Amino acid sequence: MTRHIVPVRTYVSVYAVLIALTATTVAVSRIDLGEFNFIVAMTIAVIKAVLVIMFFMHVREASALTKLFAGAGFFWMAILIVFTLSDYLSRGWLPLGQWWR
Amino acid sequence: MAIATHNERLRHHFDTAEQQEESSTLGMWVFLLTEIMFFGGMFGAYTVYRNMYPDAFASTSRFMNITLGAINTVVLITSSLTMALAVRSAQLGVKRALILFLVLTLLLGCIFLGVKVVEYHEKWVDHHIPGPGFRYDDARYFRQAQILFFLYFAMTGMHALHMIIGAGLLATLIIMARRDRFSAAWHTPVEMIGLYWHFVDIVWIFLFPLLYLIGRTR
Amino acid sequence: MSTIFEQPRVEAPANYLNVDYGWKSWLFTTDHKRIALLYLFSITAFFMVGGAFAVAMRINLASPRGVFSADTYNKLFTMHGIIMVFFFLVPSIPAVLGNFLIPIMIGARDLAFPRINLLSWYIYIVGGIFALWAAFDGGVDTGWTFYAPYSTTYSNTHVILTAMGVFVAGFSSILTGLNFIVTIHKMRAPGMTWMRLPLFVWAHYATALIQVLGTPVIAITLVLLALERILHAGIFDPAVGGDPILFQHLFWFYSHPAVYIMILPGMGVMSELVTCFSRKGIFGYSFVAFSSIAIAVVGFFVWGHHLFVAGQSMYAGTVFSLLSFIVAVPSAIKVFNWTATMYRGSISFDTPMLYAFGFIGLFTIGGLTGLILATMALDVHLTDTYFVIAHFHYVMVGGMVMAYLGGIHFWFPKITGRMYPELWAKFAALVVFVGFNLTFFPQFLLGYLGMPRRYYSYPEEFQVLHVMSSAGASILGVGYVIPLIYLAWAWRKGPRAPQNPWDAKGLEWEKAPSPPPTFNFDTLPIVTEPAYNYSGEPEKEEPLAGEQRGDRHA
Amino acid sequence: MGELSPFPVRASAAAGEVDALYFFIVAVSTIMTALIFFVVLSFAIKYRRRSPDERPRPIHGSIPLEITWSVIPFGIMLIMFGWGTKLYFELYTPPKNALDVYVTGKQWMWKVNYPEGQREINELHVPTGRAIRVTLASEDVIHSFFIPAFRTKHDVIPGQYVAIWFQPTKPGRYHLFCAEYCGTQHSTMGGWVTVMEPADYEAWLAGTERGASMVEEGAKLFQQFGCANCHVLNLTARCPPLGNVYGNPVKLEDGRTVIADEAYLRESILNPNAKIVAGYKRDVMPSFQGQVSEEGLLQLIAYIKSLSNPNERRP
Ligand code: HEA
Ligand code: HEA
Ligand code: HEC
Ligand code: CUA
Ligand SMILES: [Cu+2]
Repeated sequence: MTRHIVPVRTYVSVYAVLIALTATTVAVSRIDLGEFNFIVAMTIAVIKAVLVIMFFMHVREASALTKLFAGAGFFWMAILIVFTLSDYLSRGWLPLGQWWR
Repeated sequence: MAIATHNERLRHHFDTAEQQEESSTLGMWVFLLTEIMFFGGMFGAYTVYRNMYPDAFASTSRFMNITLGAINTVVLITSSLTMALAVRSAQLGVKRALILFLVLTLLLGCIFLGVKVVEYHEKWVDHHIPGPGFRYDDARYFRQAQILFFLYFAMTGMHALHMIIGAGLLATLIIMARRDRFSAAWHTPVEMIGLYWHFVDIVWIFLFPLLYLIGRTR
Repeated sequence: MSTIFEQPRVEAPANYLNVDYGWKSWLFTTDHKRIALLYLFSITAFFMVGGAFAVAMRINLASPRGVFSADTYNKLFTMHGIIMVFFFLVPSIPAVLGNFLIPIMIGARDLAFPRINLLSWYIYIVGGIFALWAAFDGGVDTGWTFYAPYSTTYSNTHVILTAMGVFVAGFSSILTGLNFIVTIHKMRAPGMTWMRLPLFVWAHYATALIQVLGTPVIAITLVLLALERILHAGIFDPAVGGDPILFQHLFWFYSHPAVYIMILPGMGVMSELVTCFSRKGIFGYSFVAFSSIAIAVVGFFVWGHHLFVAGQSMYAGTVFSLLSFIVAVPSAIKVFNWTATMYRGSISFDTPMLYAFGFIGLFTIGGLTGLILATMALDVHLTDTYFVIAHFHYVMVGGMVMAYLGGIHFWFPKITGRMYPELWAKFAALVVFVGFNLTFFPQFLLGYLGMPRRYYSYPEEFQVLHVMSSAGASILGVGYVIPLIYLAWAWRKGPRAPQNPWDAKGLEWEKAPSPPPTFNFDTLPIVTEPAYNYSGEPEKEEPLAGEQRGDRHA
Repeated sequence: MGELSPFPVRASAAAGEVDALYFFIVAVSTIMTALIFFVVLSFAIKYRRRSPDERPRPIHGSIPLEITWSVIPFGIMLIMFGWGTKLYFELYTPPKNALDVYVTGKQWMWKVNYPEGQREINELHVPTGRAIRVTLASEDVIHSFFIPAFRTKHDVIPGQYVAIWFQPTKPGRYHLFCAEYCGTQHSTMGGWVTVMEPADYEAWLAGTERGASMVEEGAKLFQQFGCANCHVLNLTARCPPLGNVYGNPVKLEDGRTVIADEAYLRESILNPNAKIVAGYKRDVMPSFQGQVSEEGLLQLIAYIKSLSNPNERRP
C-alpha cells in the first residue's frame, strides 16, 4: 500500500522528547508557581499528547477526515467541561437582591 | 505492493483492500472519539471538584506516590514506542521483530499494571479507599478527600481496565503473528490495536499531572 | 491503487428472507437487513412492554386517589420512561429502518462492519434483559433521570441493575452510530456524492454523530452513579460534600442530545415521505441536509435548559436558554422546507403520507411548546409539570413514533415484498391521530394549571382532564394494535409488492428488488443523478470533482 | 377562578406577568401552527394528485425564502428569550426588605419556621401586600417547592440554600406541591399556602403557639456549640466579629469580596476554610458539618442576621 513508513529515528527522537517532557513536568511540580503550576503541567501534557497523536498514531500523514475526527473528540470534551464549569464559576455572581432592580 | 494475492482478507462487502483499510482506520478513530468522551465525563467531574475544593485537592495530592507515578509514565511511554515499532515491523512484514516488539509492549504494560497494584496496595494500607473504611488524617478535608480519592480510583481504575483489555488484545496479536496471519499487505489489527494502545497512553499522560503533580507545592 | 475484487457469482437466491431458514441463519446473520428485522421484533416487544406500563399508569391516573400504591406507580413511570427511551425510541428508526436502508440507499452491499452490527444487537438484548430483570424483579423507582442523591442513597430498588442495563444498551447505540458513520463515509457507490445522498442518510449521519459523542458520557455517569451507590463516597451526595447538580449536568449532556437521536431519524423519514408522495424533489436540499448537522452540533450546547430551577447559575441558564432558541431554527427550516416541497406537487394520500401530515402538525406543536419551556420565566412555572410530559410526548410520540409508523408502512413492501391493506392502514392512522391528541393535549392544560408530574394521586380538580387523557390513551392503544395485526397478516398473506410500488426515487426502489437479495443489488449501481429527481430532468452541473464522488472505486 | 379557565388562580404579583408572557408565546405559537396547518392542508387539497402519471415541475429552492423563514422566527424567538430572561431574573431576585420564612423539605413534608418562633408542617401562612422571602433547605434528597398560584418554583437542594420570593396579592388557600420526584410519597408531599390580609395575618401570628424565636434558638446554639468562645462580640483579635456581617461585603484573604448572604454564612459554619476572611487564619475555626441540623443552621444564621443592622455598614 502507499502507506509511508516512518523511520525508526523519528520514533526514537519523539520518544526522547516525551521522556524529557516527563522529567520537566515532574521537576516543575516541585517549584511553587501558584496557578501556573496547573498551566505548565497541562501545557506539557497537551504537547506530549499531540506528539503521540501526530507521530505514534500517524495522524500527521493521515487524511483530513482522520484529523477531523481526532480533533473533534478533544473539542467535544472541551465543550463538556467548559459549559459545565460555566455554571459553577458563575454561581456566586449574583449578590442578593442587588442586581436588576 | 501485492494486494491481489491477499484477497482472502477482503470481506465480501468491500470492493478494494484500500477501502477496507480506510474503513477500519476511520472506525477505530470514531471508537477512540467515544473513548475520549467516556473519560471526558470523569475529567469533567474532576475539574468541577478541583475548582470547588482546591485546598483538599492539594492535601490529597501529597499522598500520591510521585516516584511510582513517574516510573509508570516512563514505562507507558516506552511501551508506546515499542508499540509504534511493532506497527512499523508489521508494515515492513518482519515477523520476528513484530513479535519481539509486541512482547515488549505487553511486558511493559504488565509492569505498569504491577506498579499500579503496588500503589493501590499503599492506598489500601493507608485506608484511602473510598467507602466505609475510608480514613483521612486531616479531619478538615475528610469529606472532600474522599471524593477526590473516589475520582482517583475511578479514573486510574478505568484506565487500568483499558490497560488490561489492551494486554488481552496484545496477547491475541502475538498469537496471530506467530501463526503468520500478518503480512506487509495486511496487518490491520496491529495498526488498530496500536492506535488503541497509544490512546490509553495519552489518557495517562493527562492523569499523571492532574492526579499526582498539580497542587503539590501548596 | 486499487484492485477489483471478484464478486463470486453463485446462483443468487431470490432474496434475503428466503436465502436460508432456521434460527441459526437469523441469530448468526451478518446481513444488515436481517439484523434490522431482529431489531424490529425486539423493539416492538419493548414497545409493548413500555406501552403496557403506560396503560397501567393511565388507569391509575383516572382516579384522583390512584388505583395502585404510590410505590407501584413510581416504578411504572420509571420503567415506562427507561424502556421507551433507551430500548424503544433510541434504536427505533436508526436500528430498524436505518440499518435496513442506509446500505441500500448509498449503493453498498452491507454496512462497513457487519459483525459489529450483529454484536450491537446482542448487546442491546443483554441490556434489555438487565432492564426487564430489574423491572420484573421488584422494579426501580428513580424516574428515568436517576437523579442523585435519591438514586444513590435513598432508593432501595434495583438502581444498579437498571443502570447497567442502560449502560450496556448504550454500547449498542454507540456501535450502530460508529457503523453508520464509517459506512456513509466509505461505502458510497460510484457517483453517490455527499450532495446526492438521500436526506434520510444525512439525518442518520447527524444522529450517528450524537450517538458516538454523547452516549459514552451517560455510560461513565451511570458507572459513577453505581459506584457511588456502593461506596457512598459522596461524589454526587451533598451530605458528604458532593454536588448533586453535577450528576444532572452529566446526565443531560447526553440526554438532551439524545432527544435529537429521537427526532432526527424521524425527520429523515419525513423528507423521504414528503418528496415521494408529492412526486417532487425536496425544496432546499442543502438546507434540509445541513440543518440536521446543525441540530446535532448545537444540540450539544443546550442541556442546561433542564436545570433552570435546579440551582444552576442564572447566567449559565441564560446562555442555555438562548442556545435552545438557536437550536430551534434548523427545526423550523425543516418544517418550512417540507411544506414548500408540497407546493405545486402531485400529492397523494397514501398511508405513509397521512403519517407525514401527522408528523408536521404534531411536531410543530411539540416543538413550539419546547420554546415555551426554553423561556426561563415560564419554565419556572412549568417544569416538572404535565406540560413537560405533553411537550415531549408530542415530539417523541407525535413526531418520532408517527414517522416510524409512516416509515414502516412506506418501506413495508421493500422489507417484506408484500403490500399491506390500505384501508385498514388509513383507518389506523386516523385512530392514532385522534387518540394521540386526546391523550396528550389535555396534559398541556393540566400542566399550566399546576399538576406536577410523577404524581400517583392528585387534587380532585384535575380529574376531568386526566380522565380525558386516559380515554385518549385507550384509543391510542387500539390505534397501535391494529397495524400490528394487519401488518403481521400482510407479511404472510398480503398481495405481492412490485419493486417500486410508490413510483419513488432512490436506489432502494429503483435498483433493488422487493425484497432485496442478500447483497442488495443484482448489479452494483452507479449513481448519475441527484436525489429525488422526480421530474427526471438531467443534472445541470458538472459531476463533482474526483474525491467528492462516492469514495468507492469500482 | 372560572372552572374552565386555562390559567390557574393568580395570587401573586408575578402571576399576571408570567401569564402575559405565556399568553404571548401561546398566541404566537397558535398563529404559527394555524398557518402551517392551513398551508399544508391547502397545498394537499389544491395540488392533490389528479392523474397517476403527473410529473410536477421541480422547484429546487430559494435562498431568499430560506433566509426569511429562518430570520423572522428567530427574531420572534429573541423576543421570547429577552422577555423570559428579564422576568426570570425578577422572579428569582428577592427585594431587600422582604419578610423571611424558612422552609425545610424532608421526605415527605415541608417544615415551616417563622422568625418569631411559630412552626408549621405542610402549611404556610403569609400576608398580602408584602414581599415574602422563603429560604429553602433540604434534609435529604432534592425536592422542589412549587406554588402554582404564585407561578413560582425552585428545587430544594440538600447542602445548599435557595431563596425564592413572591408577593401574595389575593387572600385564599392555594396548593403547595413538591415538584421534584423525591421517593415513594412524593405525590403527597404538599400542603396549603394560606394568604391573609395583613391584619388577619397578625392575628394569626399572635394566636399561634410559638416556641422560642429563631433568633433565641440560634443564640442558644451559639453558646452550646461554643461559637461564643471565639466570636466574642467586638473582640477582633482571633476571630472576626459577627456584628453587621450579614448582607455586607466581606473581604477575603485571596482578594475576592463576597456578600455575606445565607449561603455564605452556612458555608462559613460548615466549611470554614472555603473562604477565609482577610486578616484571619485558616484552620482556626473547626468545621461544624454533621453536628448542626438543617434547622439548627437556619437558627444560627437567623441569630447572626439579628446581629446586623441593615442600615449600618461593617466596622
Ligand atoms: C424527540 C424528543 C424531543 C425534541 C425534538 C425536543 C425538542 C425541544 N425541546 Fe424538549 N424535551 C424532551 C424531548 C424532546 N424535546 C424530553 C424527553 C424532555 C423531558 C425530559 C424529562 O425531564 O423527563 C424535554 C424537556 C424539555 C425542556 C425542559 C423542561 C423542563 O423539564 O423544565 C425544555 C426547555 O427548554 C425543552 C425544550 C425543547 C426545545 C426548545 C426543542 C426544540 O428542538 C424544538 C424545535 C422545533 C420547533 C420550534 C417547531 C418547528 C418550528 C417552527 C414551525 C417555526 C415557527 C416558530 C416560531 C415563529 C417561533 N424540552
Ligand atoms: C419514547 C418514548 C415514549 C412513548 C412512546 C410513550 C408513550 C406513552 N406515554 Fe410516556 N413517557 C415517556 C416516554 C414515552 N412515552 C417518558 C420518558 C416519560 C417520563 C418518565 C419519568 O418521569 O421518569 C413518560 C411519562 C409518561 C407519563 C407521565 C407519568 C408521570 O409523570 O406521572 C404519562 C402519563 O400519562 C405517559 C403516558 C404515555 C402514553 C399514554 C403513551 C402511549 O403513547 C402508549 C401507547 C402504547 C400502548 C397503549 C401500547 C399498545 C399495546 C397494548 C395495548 C398491549 C397492552 C398490553 C397489556 C395492557 C397487557 N408517559
Ligand atoms: C476556635 C475558634 C472558632 C469557633 C469555635 C467558631 N469560629 Fe467562626 N470563625 C473563626 C475564625 C478564626 C474565623 C475567620 C476565618 C475564616 O473565615 O474561616 C471565623 C469566621 C466565621 C464566620 C465568617 C465571618 C465573617 O466575617 O465573614 C462566621 C459566620 C462564623 N465564623 C460563624 C461561627 C459559628 C456559627 C460558630 C459556632 C457554631 C463558630 N463560628 C465557631 C473562629 C471560630
Ligand atoms: Cu419532595 Cu417530591
Ligand atoms: Cu432538552
